[in-house]
Amino acid sequence: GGNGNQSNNGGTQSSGDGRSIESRFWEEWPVETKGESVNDEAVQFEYTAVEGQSVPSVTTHFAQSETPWMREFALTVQDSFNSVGVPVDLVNVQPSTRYGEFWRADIGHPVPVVMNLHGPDPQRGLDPNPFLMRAHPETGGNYYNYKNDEITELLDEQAQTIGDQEARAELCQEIQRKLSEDAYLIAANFPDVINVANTADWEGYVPTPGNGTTRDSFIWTQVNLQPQGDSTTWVKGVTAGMQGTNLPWSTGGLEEKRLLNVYDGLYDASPQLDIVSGLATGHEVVDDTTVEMDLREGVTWHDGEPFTPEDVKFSVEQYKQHTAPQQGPFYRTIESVEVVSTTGGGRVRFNLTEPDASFVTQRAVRSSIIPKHRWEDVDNPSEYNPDNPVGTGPFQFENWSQGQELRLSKYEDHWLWDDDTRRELIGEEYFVAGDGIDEMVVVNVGNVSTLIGSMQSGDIDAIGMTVSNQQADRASRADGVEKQTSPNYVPTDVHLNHIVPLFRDKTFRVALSHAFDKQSFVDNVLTGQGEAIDGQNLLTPLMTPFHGETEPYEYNPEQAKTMLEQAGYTFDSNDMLVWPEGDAWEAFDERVEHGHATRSELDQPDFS
Amino acid sequence: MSGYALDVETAKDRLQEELSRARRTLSVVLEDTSAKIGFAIIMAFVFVGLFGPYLAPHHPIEHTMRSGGSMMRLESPTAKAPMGTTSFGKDVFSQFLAGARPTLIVGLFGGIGTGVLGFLVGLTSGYFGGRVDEALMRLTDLTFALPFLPMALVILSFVSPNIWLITAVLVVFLWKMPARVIRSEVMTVKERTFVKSARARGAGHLRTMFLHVAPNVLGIGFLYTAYAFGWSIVAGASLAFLGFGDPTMTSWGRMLEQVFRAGAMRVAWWWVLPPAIGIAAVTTAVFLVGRAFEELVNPDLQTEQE
Amino acid sequence: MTLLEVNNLKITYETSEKDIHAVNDVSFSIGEQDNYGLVGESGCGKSTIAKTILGLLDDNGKVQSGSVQFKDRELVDLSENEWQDVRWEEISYIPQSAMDSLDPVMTVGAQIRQAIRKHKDVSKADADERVAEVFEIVGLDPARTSDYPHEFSGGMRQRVTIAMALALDPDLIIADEPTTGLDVIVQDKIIDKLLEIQDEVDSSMLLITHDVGVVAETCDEVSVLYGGKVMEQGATHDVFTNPTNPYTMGLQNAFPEVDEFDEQAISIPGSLPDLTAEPSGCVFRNRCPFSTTECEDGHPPLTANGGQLSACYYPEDVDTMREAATDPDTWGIDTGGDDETARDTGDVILETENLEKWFKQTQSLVDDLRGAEPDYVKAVNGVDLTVREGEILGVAGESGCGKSTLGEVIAALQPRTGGDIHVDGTSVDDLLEESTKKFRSQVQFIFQDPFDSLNPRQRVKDAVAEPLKIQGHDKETIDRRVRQTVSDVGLNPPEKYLDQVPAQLSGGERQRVAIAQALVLEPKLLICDEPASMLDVSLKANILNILRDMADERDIGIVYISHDLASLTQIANRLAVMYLGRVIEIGDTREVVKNPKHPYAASLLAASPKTDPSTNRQRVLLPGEPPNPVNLPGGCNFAPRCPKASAECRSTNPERDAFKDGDHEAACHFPVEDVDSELLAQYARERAGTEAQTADGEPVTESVEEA
Amino acid sequence: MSFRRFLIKRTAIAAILTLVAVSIIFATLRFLPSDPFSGLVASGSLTPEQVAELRAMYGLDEPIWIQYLKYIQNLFTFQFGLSLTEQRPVWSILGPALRNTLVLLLPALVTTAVVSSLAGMYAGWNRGSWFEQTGIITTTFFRATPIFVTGILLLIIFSYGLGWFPAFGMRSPVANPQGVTETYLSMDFLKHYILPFTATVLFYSGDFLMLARNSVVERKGSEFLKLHRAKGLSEMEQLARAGRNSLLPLVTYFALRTGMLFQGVITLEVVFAWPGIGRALVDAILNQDYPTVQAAVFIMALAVIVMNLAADIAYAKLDPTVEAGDV
Ligand SMILES: Nc1ncnc2c1ncn2[C@@H]1O[C@H](COP(=O)(O)OP(=O)(O)OP(=O)(O)O)[C@@H](O)[C@H]1O
Ligand SMILES: Nc1ncnc2c1ncn2[C@@H]1O[C@H](COP(=O)(O)OP(=O)(O)OP(=O)(O)O)[C@@H](O)[C@H]1O
Ligand SMILES: [Mg+2]
Ligand SMILES: [Mg+2]
Repeated sequence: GGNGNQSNNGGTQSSGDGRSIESRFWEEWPVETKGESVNDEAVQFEYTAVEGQSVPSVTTHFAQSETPWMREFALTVQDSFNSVGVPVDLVNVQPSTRYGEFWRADIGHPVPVVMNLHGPDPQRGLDPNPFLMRAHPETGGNYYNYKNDEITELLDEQAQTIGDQEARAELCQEIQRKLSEDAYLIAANFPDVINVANTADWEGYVPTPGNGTTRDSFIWTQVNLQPQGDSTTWVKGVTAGMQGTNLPWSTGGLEEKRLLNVYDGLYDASPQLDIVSGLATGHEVVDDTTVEMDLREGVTWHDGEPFTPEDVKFSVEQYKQHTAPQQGPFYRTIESVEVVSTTGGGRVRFNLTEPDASFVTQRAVRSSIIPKHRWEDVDNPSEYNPDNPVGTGPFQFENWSQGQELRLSKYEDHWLWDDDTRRELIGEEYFVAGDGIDEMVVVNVGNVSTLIGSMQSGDIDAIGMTVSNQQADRASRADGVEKQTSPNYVPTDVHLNHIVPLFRDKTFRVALSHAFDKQSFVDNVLTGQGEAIDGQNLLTPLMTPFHGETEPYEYNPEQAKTMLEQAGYTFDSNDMLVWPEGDAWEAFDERVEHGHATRSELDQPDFS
Repeated sequence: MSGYALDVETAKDRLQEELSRARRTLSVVLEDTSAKIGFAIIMAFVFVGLFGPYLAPHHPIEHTMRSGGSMMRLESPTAKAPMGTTSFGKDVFSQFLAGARPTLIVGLFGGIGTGVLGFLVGLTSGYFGGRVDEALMRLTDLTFALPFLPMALVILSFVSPNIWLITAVLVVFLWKMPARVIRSEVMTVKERTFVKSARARGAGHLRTMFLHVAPNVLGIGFLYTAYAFGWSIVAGASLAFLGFGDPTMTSWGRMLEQVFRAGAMRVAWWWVLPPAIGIAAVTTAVFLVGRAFEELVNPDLQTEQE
Repeated sequence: MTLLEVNNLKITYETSEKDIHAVNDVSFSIGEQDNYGLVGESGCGKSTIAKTILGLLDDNGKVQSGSVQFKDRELVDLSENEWQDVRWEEISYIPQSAMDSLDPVMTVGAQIRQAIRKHKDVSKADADERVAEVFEIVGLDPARTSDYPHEFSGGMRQRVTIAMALALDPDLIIADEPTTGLDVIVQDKIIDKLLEIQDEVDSSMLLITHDVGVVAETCDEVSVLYGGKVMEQGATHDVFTNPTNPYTMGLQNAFPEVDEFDEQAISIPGSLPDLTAEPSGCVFRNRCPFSTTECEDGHPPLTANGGQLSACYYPEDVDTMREAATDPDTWGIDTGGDDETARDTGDVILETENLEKWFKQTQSLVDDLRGAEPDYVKAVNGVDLTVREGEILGVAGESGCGKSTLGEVIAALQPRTGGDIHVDGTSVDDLLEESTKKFRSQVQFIFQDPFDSLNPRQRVKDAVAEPLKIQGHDKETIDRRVRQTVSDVGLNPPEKYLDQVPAQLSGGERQRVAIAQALVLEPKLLICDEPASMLDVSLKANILNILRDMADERDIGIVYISHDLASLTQIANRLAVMYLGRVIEIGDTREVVKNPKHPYAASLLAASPKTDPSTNRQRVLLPGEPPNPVNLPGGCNFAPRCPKASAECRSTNPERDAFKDGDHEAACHFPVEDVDSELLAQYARERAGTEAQTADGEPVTESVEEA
Repeated sequence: MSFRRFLIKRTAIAAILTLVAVSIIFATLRFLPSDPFSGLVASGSLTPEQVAELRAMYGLDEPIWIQYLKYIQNLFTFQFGLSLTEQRPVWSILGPALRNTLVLLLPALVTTAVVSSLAGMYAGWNRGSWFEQTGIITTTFFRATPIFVTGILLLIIFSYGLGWFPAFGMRSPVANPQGVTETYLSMDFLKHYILPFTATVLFYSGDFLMLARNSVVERKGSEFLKLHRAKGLSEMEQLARAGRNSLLPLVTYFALRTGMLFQGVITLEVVFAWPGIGRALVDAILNQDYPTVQAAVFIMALAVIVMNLAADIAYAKLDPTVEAGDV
C-alpha cells in the first residue's frame, strides 16, 4: 500500500513510433481519502493518448434505472462528445453496485466518464460543502480525481471561515467561478421536482426546493396541510418502503427521511433553504472549534418524558461509539459534547475536532436526537429496532408494517402545531392556519403506474416521489388532483475523470463545454421542466448567499472544434478527433502536465 | 481405438441420412395444425431476428421521433410510427423489429448450448452409470437446488450483463433438464439388446456410446433443445424484465421492463403488446412444435399407433 | 347345446395404409362345458376373435360381417352399456400376459372384488369371501389377497387372473395364451389347474394358444387358424392324430418333442400371408409344398374329411401328404445327409472351472458400516463346463436359474466373481489383457430378442460390417466378408438385404442378421442365449439349422442356452441342466433326456407337453417355486422340493459327479430310476394332500418327508 | 429396513447438497464488488474509517473463511443473522414475505394440480378429441409464455381495461388489517388475490395437464386396463383406474414443483407488487444485503432439496412396485 504517486517526470513515454501518455494520477494523492492502493498501478482502465492517432472512445457509465430520462441524458452526452469527434461507449450499470465500485476501486471512477444524480438531502440545499468539497482531494466524494491546488486552498479556507457567513460566501463564489472556468465537469441542469397531489381535499402544500410538495426530505407539507374534505388522514403513496425503525443506524435512505417526522434535529431547513431552529433555538460560535447551542424549552418526548440536554449529549456519544451510519455527517467533526447548562431548555457545547464552517448549516441540520431514557439500556443499538420509536417530532409513531405502510399521528405538543411558530418557520407565502392533519399514512404502492392509478381513483392523496411531466399530466386529469412543480437544488452532472489525459487537457474540457447543448435537453426531454445551468457550477441560484454567478459556455460545437484545432488536435476524414503531433504534441503534453492552465497561460501558439 | 474413426464417406452418408430423416420427421410433425402454425411463427421470428435491425426504419434507441420539432411522446400508432412511440419518442416498431434479435440469440444459443451440454452429460451419466452417474446426478440435483433467477441476478449484478454472458448463465442453469431426461432414456436404450450386442461384437465404449446409443436418443435430444430454446427465451426475457438484460441491446424483455418502469403500462398498450405478444407467440410456437414432435419421439405415447 | 356360435366372422383393422383383414370368414361353435381350442401361428387372428367375443376389439377394428351368438343372443351389435353386463358375468377372460394384466397399484384381492361387486350387489365382506374361495380354487393362499401383483411370481399372477375369471361363475372363459412365457413346469401346473377347474365348475373354455402341445393336451375340440382362416376344425384327437390339412401337418411337425433326437427340425418355409387384401386363393398356398394352380382359386371351403373339417382342395391325398410332411425335404429343408456319427467333435475350445458370478445385494447402511458380509445372488455358482470344436452344448433350466448370466460371463460381457475360463487353452484374462479385440474375434454372442438386437439406425451391411471395422479390416475385405456371411446365414441374394434397415426385416431375418454379425469374424466359440425363443415355430427351425450347420462346417463350439427342451434335444450334442446357478446334470443329450438322473432334470423333461393327444402324460406338479436365490438352503438346492430328499440332501451338497456314468454326471445322492413312480406320482399325492390349505410358494417339505 | 436405509441415504445426500449449495451461494455473493456501506462513502456522507467500523460491526472485516464458518454454523440453528440494510434479524424480513408467497402460490398450485390433472386425465382418455386439442393448446400457451407476460396481459384486460380488479399489492393502500385472519380473509384481499392467483394457476396448468394426459395415454393401451374393461367396468371407472395409475408422476411432480415454488414466480411478484419472498430477494440483491440474499437463496435451495426428498419418499411409498432402494 502506501502512496505510490512518484510521478515520473513528464509522463510522456516513447512507445514505438509515436509518443504516448497513459492515464494516471498526476500528483501526490492523500492516501486516506480513498483506499490504500491509490496509485497508478491501481488504475483499472486504459486510456492512452498516442501521438497522431485517433482519439479512442471514452467509456461512459450511466445508470438507467436512476430516472426514466437517464438514457436520454446519456445520449445527449454521447452527442456532445461525438460532435467534437470523440467516440463514446455507453455502459448502463446497476446503481447499487456502482458506488461500491467507485469506492473499492481506490481510484474513483473506474471509467473515464460517469453520469450522476444526487439525492435531495436538505443540507445539499443549505450548505455549499456537499457539492463544493467534492473538488477537494481529501474528500471521499471526489471520485473524479480532481486536484487543483489553488482550489484546494480556497476550499480549506472557506471551510474554516466560521461565523462570518458573508466572507465564506465570497470565498465560495470565487471557488465556483474558478471551477467553472476550469470546466472541471459538466453541470447540465437542475430538473424540476414534479409532484401530484390532491388539492381539493387538502390545502397547504409547501413546494420545498429539491423536495417538491410531497417528497420525504422535509416535513413542511405535512405540518401545514389543512383538511378540506371529510378525512383528516393524509395518505401518501410511494414505491419503496422503509426497512426498519432505527433511524440512526439504518443504512438505506428512507428510514431517516420518514422517521424524521418522528424525531427532531437540532436545526432544520426552511422552504426557502434557510436554516431554522429545531431542537436548538440558537447557537454561538465560541471559537474555531467550539460551538454552543441553546435548546428549546418545554419539549417532551412522545412518551411524556421531558427532553433535556443530556439527550443531545447521549445521542452524539452513542452515535460515535456505535458508528451510526445515518448520523455520520452530524457527529463526524464532533470531538465531545458537554452540557453547559440545564436551565430553560438547556445549553450544550460541541467541541469540534477541526474548524468546521458547515457544522451548523450542514451537520446539525441532518441530526436527530434520540431519547436517552429509552436507548441507554440498549446493548447494541445497531441491531435494535424499536417497536415504538419515540421522538420529539411533530408526529408520533403509530404502526409500521414492512413493505406496506407507515402510520403516524399528530403529536399535539410539538411546537410546529402552533400557528405562530409555524408561520414563522414556513413563511407567509405558504403558511395556512388550522389544526392540521390527524394522521399521516405512507403506503407502499409498488410502481409508478399503480401510483397514478390510485391517485386517480382517490385511494391516495399524494404521490410521494417525483414523476415525469407526462405522468403528472395524466394523473392530474382526475378531479381535484393537481400537478405541482418545484425548483431543484441537486444538479444532473457528468463527471470527467481527471486521470484521463484527454480530460487533463483543459482545452478539451472547455471545448466539450461548448459542445454540450444543455438548453435543448431541458426543452426537449424535460419538456421545459428544469433549468439549464450557466457554466459548470453545481450550486443552484436558490442557495443564497453561497451561489456565485458563473460565465455560461455558449453552445457552439463549431467553436469547440476550432478551439481543439487551435490546440493542435486534428480531425480525420470522418470528422473524428486525432491527437496532436510534433510540436503540438509537446504543447498537449505540457497542458496535460499542468492540468488546469489555458493555452494562453502556457504561451502556446495556435496550431490550426 | 482403431475402427472408431469414421471415414468421410460414411460420415457424409450418415449426415445425409440424418438430414432426410429430419426432413421426414418435420413433415410428419407439420401434419399437426397447431405445429404448422407454430412453425410458421418460428420462421417469421427467425426472419425478423436476422433482418429486423435492417428493416427497422429508425435506430431503436438513439433516434427520437419528432413531429413539428417536438418529441413524439407516448403517441398511439400513426402512419409515421405504426406501433406508436415510447415516453421518450422512440419508435416502438423499430424497437420491436430490433428486439427480436437478442431474443433470438438468447433462445438459439441458449437452446443449443443447453441441448448439447445436457445431451452429453445425460449420455455419459446414463451410459456409464455407477459412480460417474452418481456424481453427475448429484451435480444436476445441485443445479436444481440453486434457484435460477436469484443466482442469475446475483451473478449479473457483479458482472455487467452482456448477451453472451446471459446465454452462458442460462445454459449453466438449464442443462439439467435435458440431462435428466436423456439419462433415463439412455438407461433404457443401453439395456436394449443391440447395445449389448455391439459390446459383444467388440465395440469400445466411445463407439457404443456415440454410434449405438446416441442416435437412438437423438430425437429426445432435439426435443429438449427445442424446449430449451423456449426456456431460454423465457429466462432471458425474465432477466431483462427485472433489469438485468444486456443493456446495450433492445430486446423484447427489455422493452417490457421499460414500459413497466416508465409506468406507462396502463396507457401505452401499443408499447406493451408488441413485445408481450411477440414473446408469448414465439415461446408458445416453440412448445407447440415441440409437443407435436414429442408425440413422435416419446415411445410411451405411441400406444395407439401400433 | 351350443353356448357360443361364431358364424362367418370377418374382421378388419383400419390402418393408415391398407386395411388388414385379420379374420376372414371364421365359424365355430362351443358347446356347454366344452374346452375349445384355437391354435395357430402368431398373427393368424386368434386374439382378434377372442376380443370380438368380449367386445374388446381395438378402436380401429371392425366386424365386417358375420355373427357371434352367445346363448342365442347376438353380441356383435351390443352397445358399450350392454356389453358391461355380458362381460365377466357371462364371459370372462384370462389374458395372455399376467405379468402386466394386473393393475399394479391395486391389491389382487381388490381387483377380484371389484369384478364381483361391479356385477353383483353384495357386501364387501361377502365379496371377500368369494375372493378367498377362488383363491383356494386356483391354489393360492387366501391370506395373500391383500398383496400387490408385483409380490407374486409370474405363475402365481397367472393364477390370480384365473381366479379372477372364475369369480362370477361365468358360462364361458376365454383364455388367451394363458401359459405362454411361463416355464414348462409352471405351465404344466397351470394347465393342470385349468383342467381341474373345468371339471369342477361348469364353465366352457375357449383356449387360445400357438402351442400345439398345450391344445392337444387340454382341448376337446379345436380349430386350426391360419391367415384369419380356419384351416382345420374338429375333435382335437382327430385333428392331431390324423391331420388332414397340410398346414396342420406342418405346424405339428414343427413342434418337435423332447425325445425326438437329432431329427432335422421342420419348419414351414416362407412367411405369413399378406393380410392387406382378402384372400383370393388358399391362404396357405405360398408356403404349402403341395400347392397347385388350383389352390389359387379362392380359399378352399371347409369340407368334412374323416372326423374333421379341412380347408384343402386335395382331401383325397391326405395320406401321401401326411407321409411326406414328416420329411424335412418336403419343406425345402436341406438335410445335408450328415448324421450323428458324421459329427466329430474336435479339441476343447472352452473350459470353465468352478465359474462363479455372485451379485451383491444392497444392504443396510448400518450393516455396511459394521462391515457385515453382504448377501449375494449366486447366479452362477461353481460351474464346470467344456465345449469342443464343432460341438453344441445345450444349457437348459427354468427362468432365473442363471443361464444368461453364465453365457454373458463366459463371453466376458460381465466380469466374473470367481473361477477360470479358458478359451482355446488360454485363460480369458490373458486374452483380454492382450487385446479385447482379439478376444471378441474369437468369442461371439447371439442374443435372445431378434427384434431388438439390431441398431434400428444401422443398415444390414453396416451392422454386419461393424465387427470387421472394429477389428480394423480394409474396405474390400469387409465388403467381401459381409456379403459372404449374409449369404451363409441364408439371406439370399445378399444384395436384397444389404441396404435394408431392421424395420424392413422380419424377426427371423433379423435374427439371421444378428447371427451374421456374430459369424462374420469367424469366431471359435459362439454363445447363443435363446436365439429362437421369440420366433414363431415355423421360423425357429431355420435358426436351429443354421447354427447346427455352422457348428458342423466351421467347427465352431457353441453354447446354446434355452429353456425350450425340445429344440435343445434337436440341436445339442450334450445337454447341461441348471438349477439355481449350478449345473445339476450334464451328459450326452440322448442320455440325459432318456435317462435323467437328477429329480429336477427329470421333472423338467417330463413337463413338456406332447403334441400327440393320444399319449396320456402324467403332469408334473412339482410343488413350490424355486427358493429365493439370496438365501439358498444348505445342502442340495433342490432338496426342499424334492420328494426323495433325505437328511443328507439337506445337509451336504452333492458333488456334480455324485452320479457318474461315462460322460453322464448328475449332482444327486439318490439318482432317479423311474420318473413316474418316484416323482410324478409323489407330486400328485402330495398335492392332493395339501391342496385344501396349502398356498402356493410355501415349500411343503414336511409332508414330503413322510412320503 | 431397506426403506430406512434409503431414507438415511437420501437425507444424507440432501444435507450434503444443501451444504454445497449454501457454500456456492456464499462464494458467489462474495464476488459482489461492494456492500451497502460502500455507497455511504461514495455519497460522501461517511469517511472510510467510519465505514470500516461499520463493516467490522457486521463482521465483514473478518477473514472470509471465518465468515464462512460462522455463516454455516448459524445456518444449523436457522439463524440467518442480521440484515445489513434493515438492522433486524433477516428472518423477520423474510418470514412475512415467505408467508405472503405461500398464501399466493400454495393454493394456486394445489388448485391447478387438481383441476389440470383431472382435465389432463380426461383429455388423455379422449385422445384426439376437441377437448384435448384445445386443452393442450391453451395450457401450452400459458405454460410457454413467461408468467410476467401473462400477468401483464391479465392486468391490461382485467385491471386497466375492465377495471374489475386492483393492479397491485396485496391489499388496498389504506386498508389496515390487523392479524392474520383479517389480512388474508377479506374481500379486499380477495380482489387483490384473484389476478396473481389466476396467472399462477394458468402458468402451472400446462405441466399438470400434459403430465396427466401423457400418463393416461401411456396407460390407455395397457393390458391391465383391457382387463378392467373386460371385467365390465364403465368408461369412468376405467378412467379412474388409469388416473390412479398416473398419480405417481403427478404427485412426484407436485412435490418438486412445491419445492421450486419460491423461485418460480419472482417476476410475477414484481408485476403485481406482491410482497413475497421473490421481491424481497430482488430488493436485497439490489441493496447488496448479503445476509438476506443468503438466507432467501438458502430457503429456496432448502425447499427444493427437502421437496425432492419428499418426492422420493412419496415415490417409494406410493408405488407398491418400487422397492425403496431402487429409487
Ligand atoms: N389394432 C390393430 N390394428 C391393426 N392391425 C392389427 C391390430 N391388432 C391386430 N392386428 C393385426 O391383425 C392380425 C391378427 O392379430 P391377432 O392379434 O388376432 O393375432 P394372434 O393370432 O392373436 O397373434 P399372437 O399369437 O401373436 O397373439 C395381425 O396381422 C395383426 O398384426
Ligand atoms: N445385474 C444383476 N444384478 C443382480 N442380480 C442379477 C443380475 N442379473 C441377473 N441377476 C439374477 O441372477 C439370477 C440369474 O439370472 P439370469 O438372467 O442368468 O437367468 P436366466 O436363466 O437367463 O433366466 P431367463 O430364462 O428368465 O432368461 C436371477 O435371480 C437374476 O435375478
Ligand atoms: Mg394374440
Ligand atoms: Mg435369460
